[in-house]
Amino acid sequence: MKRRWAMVIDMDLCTGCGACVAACVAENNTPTVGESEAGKGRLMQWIRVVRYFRKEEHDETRAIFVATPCMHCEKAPCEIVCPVYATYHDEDDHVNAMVYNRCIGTRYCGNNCPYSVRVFNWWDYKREKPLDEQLNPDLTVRSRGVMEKCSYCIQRIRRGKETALSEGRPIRDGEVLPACAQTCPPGAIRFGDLDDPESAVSRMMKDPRRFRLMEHLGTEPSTVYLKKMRAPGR
Amino acid sequence: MLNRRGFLKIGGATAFAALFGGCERLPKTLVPFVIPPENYALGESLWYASVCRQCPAGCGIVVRNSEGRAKKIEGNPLHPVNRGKLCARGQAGLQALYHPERLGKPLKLDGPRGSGKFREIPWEEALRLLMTGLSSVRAEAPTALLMLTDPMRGHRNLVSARFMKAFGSPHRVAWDPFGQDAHLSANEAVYGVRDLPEHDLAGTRYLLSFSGDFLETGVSPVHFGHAYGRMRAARPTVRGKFVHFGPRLSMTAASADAFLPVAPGTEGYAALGIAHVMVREKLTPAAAAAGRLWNAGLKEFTPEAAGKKTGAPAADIEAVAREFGSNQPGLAMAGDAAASCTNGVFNLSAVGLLNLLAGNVGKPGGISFPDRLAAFASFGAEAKLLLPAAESGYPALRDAVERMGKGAFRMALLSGATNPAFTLPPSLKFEEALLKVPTIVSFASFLDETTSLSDLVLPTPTYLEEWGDDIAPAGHGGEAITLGQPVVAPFRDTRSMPDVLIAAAKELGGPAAAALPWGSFRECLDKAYAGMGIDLEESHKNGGIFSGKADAPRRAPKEGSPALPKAAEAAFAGDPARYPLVLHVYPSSALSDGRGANLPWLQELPDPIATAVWRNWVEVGPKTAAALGLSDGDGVTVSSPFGSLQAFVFLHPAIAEGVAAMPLGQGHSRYGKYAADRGGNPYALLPASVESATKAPARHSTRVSLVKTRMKGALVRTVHPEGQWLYENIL
Amino acid sequence: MAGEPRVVIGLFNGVEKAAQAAHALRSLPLPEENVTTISSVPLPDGAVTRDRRPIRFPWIVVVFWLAGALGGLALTLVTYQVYPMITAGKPINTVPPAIIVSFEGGMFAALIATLVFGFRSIGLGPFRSGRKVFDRRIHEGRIALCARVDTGDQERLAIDAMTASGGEAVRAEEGEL
Amino acid sequence: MKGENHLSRLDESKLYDELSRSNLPATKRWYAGTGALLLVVLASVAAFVYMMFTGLGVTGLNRPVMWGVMIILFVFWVGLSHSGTLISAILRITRATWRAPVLRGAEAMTALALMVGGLYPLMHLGRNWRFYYILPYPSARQLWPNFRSPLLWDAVAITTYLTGSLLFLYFGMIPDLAIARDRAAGWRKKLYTFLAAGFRGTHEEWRRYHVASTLFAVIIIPVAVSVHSIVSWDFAMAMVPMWHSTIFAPYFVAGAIYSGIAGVISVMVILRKAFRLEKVLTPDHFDNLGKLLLTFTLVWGYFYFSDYLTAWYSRFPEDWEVIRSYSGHYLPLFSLLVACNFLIPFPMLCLKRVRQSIPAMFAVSLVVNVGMFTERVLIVVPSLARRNDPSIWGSYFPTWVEISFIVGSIAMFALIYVIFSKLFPVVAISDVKEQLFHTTDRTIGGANLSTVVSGEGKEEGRET
Repeated sequence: MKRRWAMVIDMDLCTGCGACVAACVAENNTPTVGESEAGKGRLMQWIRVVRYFRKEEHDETRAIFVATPCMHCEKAPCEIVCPVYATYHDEDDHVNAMVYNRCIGTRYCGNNCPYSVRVFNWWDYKREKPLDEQLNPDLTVRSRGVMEKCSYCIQRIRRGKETALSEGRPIRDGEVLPACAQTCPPGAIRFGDLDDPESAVSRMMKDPRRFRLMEHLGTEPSTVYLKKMRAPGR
Repeated sequence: MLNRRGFLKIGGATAFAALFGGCERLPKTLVPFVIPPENYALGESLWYASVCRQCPAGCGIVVRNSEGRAKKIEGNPLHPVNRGKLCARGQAGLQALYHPERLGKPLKLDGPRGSGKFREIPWEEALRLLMTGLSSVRAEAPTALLMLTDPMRGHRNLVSARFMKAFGSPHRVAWDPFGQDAHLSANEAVYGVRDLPEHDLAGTRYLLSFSGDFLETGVSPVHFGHAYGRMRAARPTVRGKFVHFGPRLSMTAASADAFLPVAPGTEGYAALGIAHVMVREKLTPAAAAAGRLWNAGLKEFTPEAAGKKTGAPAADIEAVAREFGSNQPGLAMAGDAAASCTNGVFNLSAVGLLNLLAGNVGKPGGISFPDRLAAFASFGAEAKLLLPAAESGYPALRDAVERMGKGAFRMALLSGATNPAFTLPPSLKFEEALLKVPTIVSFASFLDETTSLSDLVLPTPTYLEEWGDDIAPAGHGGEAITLGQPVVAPFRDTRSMPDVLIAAAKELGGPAAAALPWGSFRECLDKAYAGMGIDLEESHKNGGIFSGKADAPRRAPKEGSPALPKAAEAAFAGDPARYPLVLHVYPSSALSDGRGANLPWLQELPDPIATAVWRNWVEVGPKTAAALGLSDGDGVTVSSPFGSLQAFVFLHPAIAEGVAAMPLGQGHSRYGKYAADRGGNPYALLPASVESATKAPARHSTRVSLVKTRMKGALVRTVHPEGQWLYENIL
Repeated sequence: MAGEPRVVIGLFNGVEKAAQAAHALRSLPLPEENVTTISSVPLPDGAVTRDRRPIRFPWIVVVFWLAGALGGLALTLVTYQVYPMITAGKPINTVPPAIIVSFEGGMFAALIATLVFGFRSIGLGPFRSGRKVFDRRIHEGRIALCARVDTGDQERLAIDAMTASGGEAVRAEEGEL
Repeated sequence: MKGENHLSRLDESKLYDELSRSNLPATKRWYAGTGALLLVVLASVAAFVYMMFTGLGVTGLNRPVMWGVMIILFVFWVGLSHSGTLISAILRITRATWRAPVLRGAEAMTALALMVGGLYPLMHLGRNWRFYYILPYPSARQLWPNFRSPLLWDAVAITTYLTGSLLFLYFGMIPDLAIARDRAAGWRKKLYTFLAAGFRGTHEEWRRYHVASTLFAVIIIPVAVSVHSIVSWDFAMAMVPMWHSTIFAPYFVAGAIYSGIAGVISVMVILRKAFRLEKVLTPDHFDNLGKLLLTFTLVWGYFYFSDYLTAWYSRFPEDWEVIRSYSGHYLPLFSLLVACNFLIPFPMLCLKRVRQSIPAMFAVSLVVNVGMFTERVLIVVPSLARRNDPSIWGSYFPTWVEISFIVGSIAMFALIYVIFSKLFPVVAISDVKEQLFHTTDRTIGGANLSTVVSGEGKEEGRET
């Protein structure tokens, strides 16, 4: 049963609170790296909420929050360059899957991703006891030398598939949500199956405000954004 | 010629080749390990509903427990406050549960008083020490017992209150650095109700916020975050407009359609400027009341006067006022920065006046005051204890500090995350006063600045391991009681504070034993809710008792007679010559008042605006920085008349000129490895001055000076300072 | 003298003397392919002797180059049919990378073939058969002229011709050219 | 004696002794030098093992800039190895009269630089103990390499090129090995006998040997060009700004030859000094090499300018940001590049006085190689540091581990070159002899010149 998972991020609702970042770190066993490593640009969070400044009329500076998870592109630049097929396009979920134990760490996919959403395990990040009690059993803890990225919480998608399968029904819209979409207070992050025409995601795809990051590069990302609006008048 | 050995060798080789080549089934497809094959079943896990105590908002949570370990916290979909959503601090609760520095055994002081050196002792010895202290104080002078905690509610508060009353000591102080005293007294002056209102953000069409960072901290960030989402997108044809007045472009202001920078403490004048235009343009439904107000002095607060006072352009104030007047139902809210000035009540009353003039009190999309007491009639006189106490408790705390100074107390019971030794201004000399109390007992899960001053520390479970109930301060419009339950078996050998108090009361005997007649705190809860005629098991499964229907918005008594609040100027300590900039301190979105500083996930969460991690910073506007010769990332010494610290400059392009802003939360000295040396503590810069009417702490009441100094290291920011302006590159 | 082939070898000091000796040997008559020179410097063809045998191993190298190219093509295109990978319908066996890999494969095979068949045609290493005649003094700048003789009198005639043309250390040895 | 070739004037054995002075038994000084180099190499190997066990965090690499010194070293050393083959192959095919003494040194540099360069793609892997996942062998792990990835083209190309250059080096050495075999004793004799594979120098052998070595030269040139275009395609295939351009293949090949010639000049100067080859490696050779270097300064400058011009002119936002960083954050590196690659070498190489003086040529060649190293740094680092998403811009500075790799790579190259020159003659003796054999004196009017015979003998030679 084929599905095409897609994520819609409504930048008009996104307040930049970072709840998605914390939820993703909790769900996907992401290590925390400390100040010196963060200073070297080695944060390990899979989704980053980027705050851009922009000068607008009345020379007022506005902040724009761009939550950037993995785009799960249809024509993913990272898939073709990996020499060992550690990252490839999954057939029945149409997500860009990452096979950790095949990765040998050439980091070419990290370089080739225009969105720079791939992070690399520079060290064997040890979690001080008993913080490791919290590790999620549904997915691996990556060793050093392996690339990792947002996987649309593939373990939650699998769990959703299994429950739907055992109850003999298709997956309901909104039943399978990655950790960020589930916890986003204003509901800016929506997730769903593009093949299902009634799903919220398909509807939002038709919204005129729809745009994709770096669409000119032709990667056809599955993570789509809705433009931030500006009320008329002052 | 082939000899026997050669034959055997060749025979063996061919056999092996056959084995290897022939019979291995050709792999049909390569299945990656990320998506394990179908027959690989995922482990089953249980979900327990409980209440989040990472901040006083009281959201409902469900926690995934797999093999007896808590794995993930998510919002409880049934809970009216957060409707299945949760903020970053809520998610980080797991790190508090499994924190390496959690206290496992009771600690007894093992060095000079206040040194923070302890040694572990068994529970029996600890309780014996507690009991000898309590019984001796009870015998000689019961009033010499002080209980200093953070604001408690629900039956936890009831047990503590009964214990203290039965013990015979009136001194029970609840300290909350972000108390809502100014809100309460302003609401009383404007609406006639001394309570926190319900803001129907989702239903409003025009939202005016005066320094109210309700999306990041404030009363209930997740509730307002969710409501903000519904205000923008829930209604097909309506998209609520949001205008923010405030000293700096905060995370909340960034989501506004228009941000108008105003000098700190002048929000009231902006509000009156708007009121002036609304009355002049006859955009207020109650014309008569508006006329009376006009003559009572509103006519002087022209937009131009307000513009000069606040720094916001007069034309903008006029335009916003006209839009606010014509887009009803509108809603005006004020936040912590407006409330914690010396003229806090004036600012909030002026903002409240806008709601009255717009006639949105008791209407959907406006403001209303639910009768919270009605739901707890069955608890009789003590129902008040269950409700969230919004006061900051600052006057009572100052009084208690004076008494401690004079040695009036013989024993102090400390508890809670608000950590007064860290969050109080230094001029109060809280530490010296506390150390004059002969025996200090702390109930805590971590050693922080206040707990390390004590003589005996009794480890308490985190909120994920104890029973409890909670009433959220805002967001449920009616009676919604959240029930907390342990989601994992207690992780350390700990006892919750109510259990200890109940055991102590039983041992003290007499009226104390009578006041707390239960075997344990859980029994107290079960008895309290047994009478409510509900299936407690089912409620625990749902995470609370939710009536499901928020009662209709209620009108306020003083609606008819809007009175002009007495204008007052915000006073700032320090002469402007030596201290040119006004200090604006705000709770950081990840660490709030400082309680989250020992959680690595929160320390590494980039701040929404400054995108800095693991350190605090001082924000200055471009013109001010140029005037002081500072550039982005320089090290400066921030000094106020009361203290000084070092921090890195973050060049904030959208901040009122002449303002230096700093996030609170960093600067801990004794709060564990993750919170140590993360920058200076801004609380140490603050004066002990108070809000004129309510005597609440006035944080925005000092001036600072910035002097460039050489500092080691740099501020780690996740967004490149040059690249942050090139948003177009990713389109 | 049946059995071991015999070779007459003589050392000459200059190319001219060697050329005269070779001419003398040819007029004995000794067939051209029986006469050759051993020198530390490659002499132009026809200066002393002429090598008539055609050199064919470059064509074998071309054949191997083709085989290598096809091998590379197979490595990239054919293996995916035998060893299927799931890539959600994305094309795995794209042509340009296959061309690159087959070019490299072809070149690899050509290089190896050049060495192997170069050795074979020169008769070096594993392809060396029988005892080859040799004289260490060619490294002092002398040129050794060798002639394979079948009968005893041919041998005598060759020795006389060589000594006549100024050869030194002229002698007959057993071995091959 | 008119018409007498130059070879006959010399005593060939004395010529052999003079040219194979490097094969003399190792002196104490030689052991000391090699020991020192070995120590430096071991230090960098230790740094590598430390990096392997603790993780790549010890290097300066970070999120936007995921490739750093190791990839730069890879491109640098593979670039350095290019000139060897290309110079010796082209000179061999075009029969340049001055080629003989330079050939062996250049070919040796190719094979050895490639060995050093070939290490780095394996060292920069995050999990280098799993490098064999790249090899296409059927395994229970159900792995198969993805041949669309340029890294695999790298692997294939470098194996081909390494075998090719080793065979080319070995095949070129066979006549010398034959001479060495007949003069050496002890273990060297056994070694050379085995390696010379029975080469004697009969007329047939020489003709077939000549055909085979020409064939090698013909094959190795496209392989060399393909290897460095594939190395450039590692970058050109990526969607990184300023990488994704069509000119990268020829530009890298030109850069490789440029850096290679400079390398050859430096090595030749050192060999001339170390083994006192003044008579063989005359200033004229350096003059010719200098002219070659001059041409490739211009070729490289041309390619660099056209790459820069197209990106600058089109103002494509992503590329423009990288160019802006050249004049901003990376200005010192950029000015070093322009100075070392063009402003210094071009004017100096135009002067015959410079080209003739050995120390000046040595200085110019070192400057060029420093410039080319900076050029590789400026290709890899700014494009990654100023990526498409401006928020993630970063910067990169190598740590001590990576500095030890740089020093280690130079020491490793020097070490294996020293060992090579101890085992085998570093001057192609038979080529020099052939060269001398073909040159005779000739007087044209009053001028006394030396001429070189060219071409094959005609059919109708006069019958003496």
